Amino acid sequence: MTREELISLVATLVPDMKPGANKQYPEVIVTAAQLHELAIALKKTPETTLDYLFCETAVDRKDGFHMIYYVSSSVLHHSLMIRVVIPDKLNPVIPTVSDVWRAAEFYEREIFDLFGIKFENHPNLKRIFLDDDWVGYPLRKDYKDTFTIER
Amino acid sequence: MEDTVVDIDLKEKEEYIINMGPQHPSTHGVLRFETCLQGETVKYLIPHCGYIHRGIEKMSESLTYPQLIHLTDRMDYLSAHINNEAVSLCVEKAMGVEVSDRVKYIRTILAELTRIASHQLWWSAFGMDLGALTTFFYGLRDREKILDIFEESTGARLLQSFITPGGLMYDVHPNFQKRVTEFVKYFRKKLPEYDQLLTDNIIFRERTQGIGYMSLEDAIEFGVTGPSGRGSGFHCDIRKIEPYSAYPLVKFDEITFDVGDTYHRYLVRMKEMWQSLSIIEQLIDGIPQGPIMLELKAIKAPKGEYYQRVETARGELGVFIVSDGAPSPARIHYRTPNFSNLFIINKISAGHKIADLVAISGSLDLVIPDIDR
Amino acid sequence: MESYQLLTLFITAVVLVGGAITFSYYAAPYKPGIVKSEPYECGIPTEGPTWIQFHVGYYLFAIIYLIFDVETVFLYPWAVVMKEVGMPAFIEALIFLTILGLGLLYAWKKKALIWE
Amino acid sequence: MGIEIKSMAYEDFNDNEALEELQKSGSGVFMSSLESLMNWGRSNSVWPLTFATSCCGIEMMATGGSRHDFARFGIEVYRASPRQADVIVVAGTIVRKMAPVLKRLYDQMADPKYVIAMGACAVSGGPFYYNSYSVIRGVDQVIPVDVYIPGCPPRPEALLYGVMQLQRKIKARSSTKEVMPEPIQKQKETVEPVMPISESAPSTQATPPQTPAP
Repeated sequence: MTREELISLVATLVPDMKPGANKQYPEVIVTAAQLHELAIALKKTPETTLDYLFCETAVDRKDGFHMIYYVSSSVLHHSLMIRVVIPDKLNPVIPTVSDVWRAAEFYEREIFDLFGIKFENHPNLKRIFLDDDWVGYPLRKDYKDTFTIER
Repeated sequence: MEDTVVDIDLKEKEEYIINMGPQHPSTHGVLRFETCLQGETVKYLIPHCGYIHRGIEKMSESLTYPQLIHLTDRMDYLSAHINNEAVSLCVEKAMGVEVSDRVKYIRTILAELTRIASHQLWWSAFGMDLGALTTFFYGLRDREKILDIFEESTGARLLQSFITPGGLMYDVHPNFQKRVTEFVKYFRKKLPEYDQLLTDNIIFRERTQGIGYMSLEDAIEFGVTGPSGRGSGFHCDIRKIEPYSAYPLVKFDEITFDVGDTYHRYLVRMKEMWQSLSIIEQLIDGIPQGPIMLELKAIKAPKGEYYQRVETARGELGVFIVSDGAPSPARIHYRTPNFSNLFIINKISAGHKIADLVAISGSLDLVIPDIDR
Repeated sequence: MESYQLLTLFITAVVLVGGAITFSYYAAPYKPGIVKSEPYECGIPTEGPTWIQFHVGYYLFAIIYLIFDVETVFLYPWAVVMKEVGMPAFIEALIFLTILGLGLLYAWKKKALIWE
Repeated sequence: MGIEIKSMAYEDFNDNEALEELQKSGSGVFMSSLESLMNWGRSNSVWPLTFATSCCGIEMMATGGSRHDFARFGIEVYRASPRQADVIVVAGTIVRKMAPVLKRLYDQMADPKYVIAMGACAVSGGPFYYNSYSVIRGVDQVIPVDVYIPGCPPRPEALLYGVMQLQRKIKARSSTKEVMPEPIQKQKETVEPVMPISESAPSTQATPPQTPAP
């Protein structure tokens, strides 16, 4: 499916979605509440079958955490980028998509480990890289510790 | 009346937890498998990583774009050129510039040479995992030939930092073309030796066939790409899906098998070496002349988000750059192949013996600093 | 003359082995430590007790293998002298083998060879 | 392929004066011929532990390969367990989560034991010295190091030269009588940053969590 068809199809699923500005992949911006059933719908509808989540990451912007999902179809070879903005930086929470794409379980553990974003009903939300008693979330812009030597 | 042996040992059936810990010959680095064993069979397995987490993504936020390549080739050090090529392509895509054909040819030849060198080292380590020490000497003997070519052109054997955003650090050595053709001719005679030594070896087949079955759905669900995913029929070769550099100009086929056991993940890599040799042969004689570095005032990515997918020796590497127009990225995320290839190991090795677990983790070809970044 | 050779052989064996052990006992630097005496498990403190009961099948397989391994060791010297001794040696070997065969049958019947 | 390793006579090897004085001035006790015989034996069969965390491990494997053969210098085989290893070649970056594991491995090695810090990451944190929140800047903060090998990754010949230096160091001191040097615990109170950071107090060096001394 081409870029416009994908965006229009998502528009039918999620009425108040806003198309994004990404030139490379068709981008859709949705809210955290609509994320989960959009994910299920995208995977189930035969025209899209977006069954391969190849990248899920978070970005610490001024207006909040941007959760970015890159999904692609292993059969039809088209991709889609979903963006969710979490304005609340003190206690960021977003529903998990690990039941839709199993790979998300570990991407989300890494995001929780380095950003501190909590994922609702995630099977095993623990730190994946750092020690469990580590204080703070390193990839946040306001992360400070005495161990790092800045240059 | 006669209590058979099987009834006596009801009490001894409980499991115990053994750490195939950070310092273990078969985890190829500092990765800890917390395996719950019952007797010799693995009940379940929890991989713990983070023993080599150096915080490269946080460091990259304070480095300029040309400095990034010195960290990316230390992530997956066995596909150093391909990692640097990924960052360079992403920055060039951000700046909207295009490198000359000469650079594209040289980048693709170096990438395929790196893929062969990486598969050679994987092959020697995989043989040693299963107890065959000879593969170590065969594999490293031929790999030294490639390292000599890298050293002559780029100055370093393993981590070259040669491909930079905007082109190449400097031009290749004058007899680069002669030595690469020499190597290809030499290696075409040596590769059948690898097959005689391991592929047709009945003990090796007994140890790897039917072990660690990974279904196609699992491969897609867990995002297992590269030779490990293609062993189960997952068509994920980025050189075919989103061709970059000189890949549109060459003809090669994507090796996939639908069986999905350890032996077929092994076969994918062996056949990929032949494909890499033919790619190099198609390119090596036609390297065009041209500038090797673009004249750019400053390497700065304009404001926006960019994503570049590249096929490394282990799978799909994605570089995601968020830039505010500053010389250093506001955020950079590396979608590394090993991170996704690792976590399926629990699903495919449950129920196997612990010796099979060593074969399965060897067939996944994990490089641990690529997992932890 | 015969006994002297045996005696010297025996003495040099004892001297060599004893000397090696005592020399290394005195020459090696001995620094015990708490962590050094703990079991080694890839650099991680072990979880739970390390002296745990294994499945009994391992022990049975090992013992049965040992019996027939020692049996073959006995057959080697027998094979060397069998030609000079002739028929009586052959019959003795048969008796020896049948006794051990009975042992195998007993283990088989007791299902010691079945891996659960 | 045109790269020969130039051989070096043993005599003109004394570019490292410190070791020479240590040998001439004697390590406080007359090194009996039995002592030097044992040191000769120990130095020529130093078995390393298979301990490689990142890229330097690949160069260590290449050194073990058939071209830059380690076994010519007595490093016959890589032992998998610290019980049977003499030297621990720290090849790669050590991060804060790995430091207690390395300390435990070092403690569980049988004496006499030696440490080679291979690569810039093990020597001083290497490319990850600045801006990394988890890399230990130098292995000598965790375990006492005998030989430092710079390079990122060091060439196999550099590793061989480092091993030769270790062998000379073993021969120069008697390891039975003298107590092994305690680890150089660099309790760095303040780290003098190369460039003064804007705010006044320089960042104190939080040493990694130490396992309790035995």
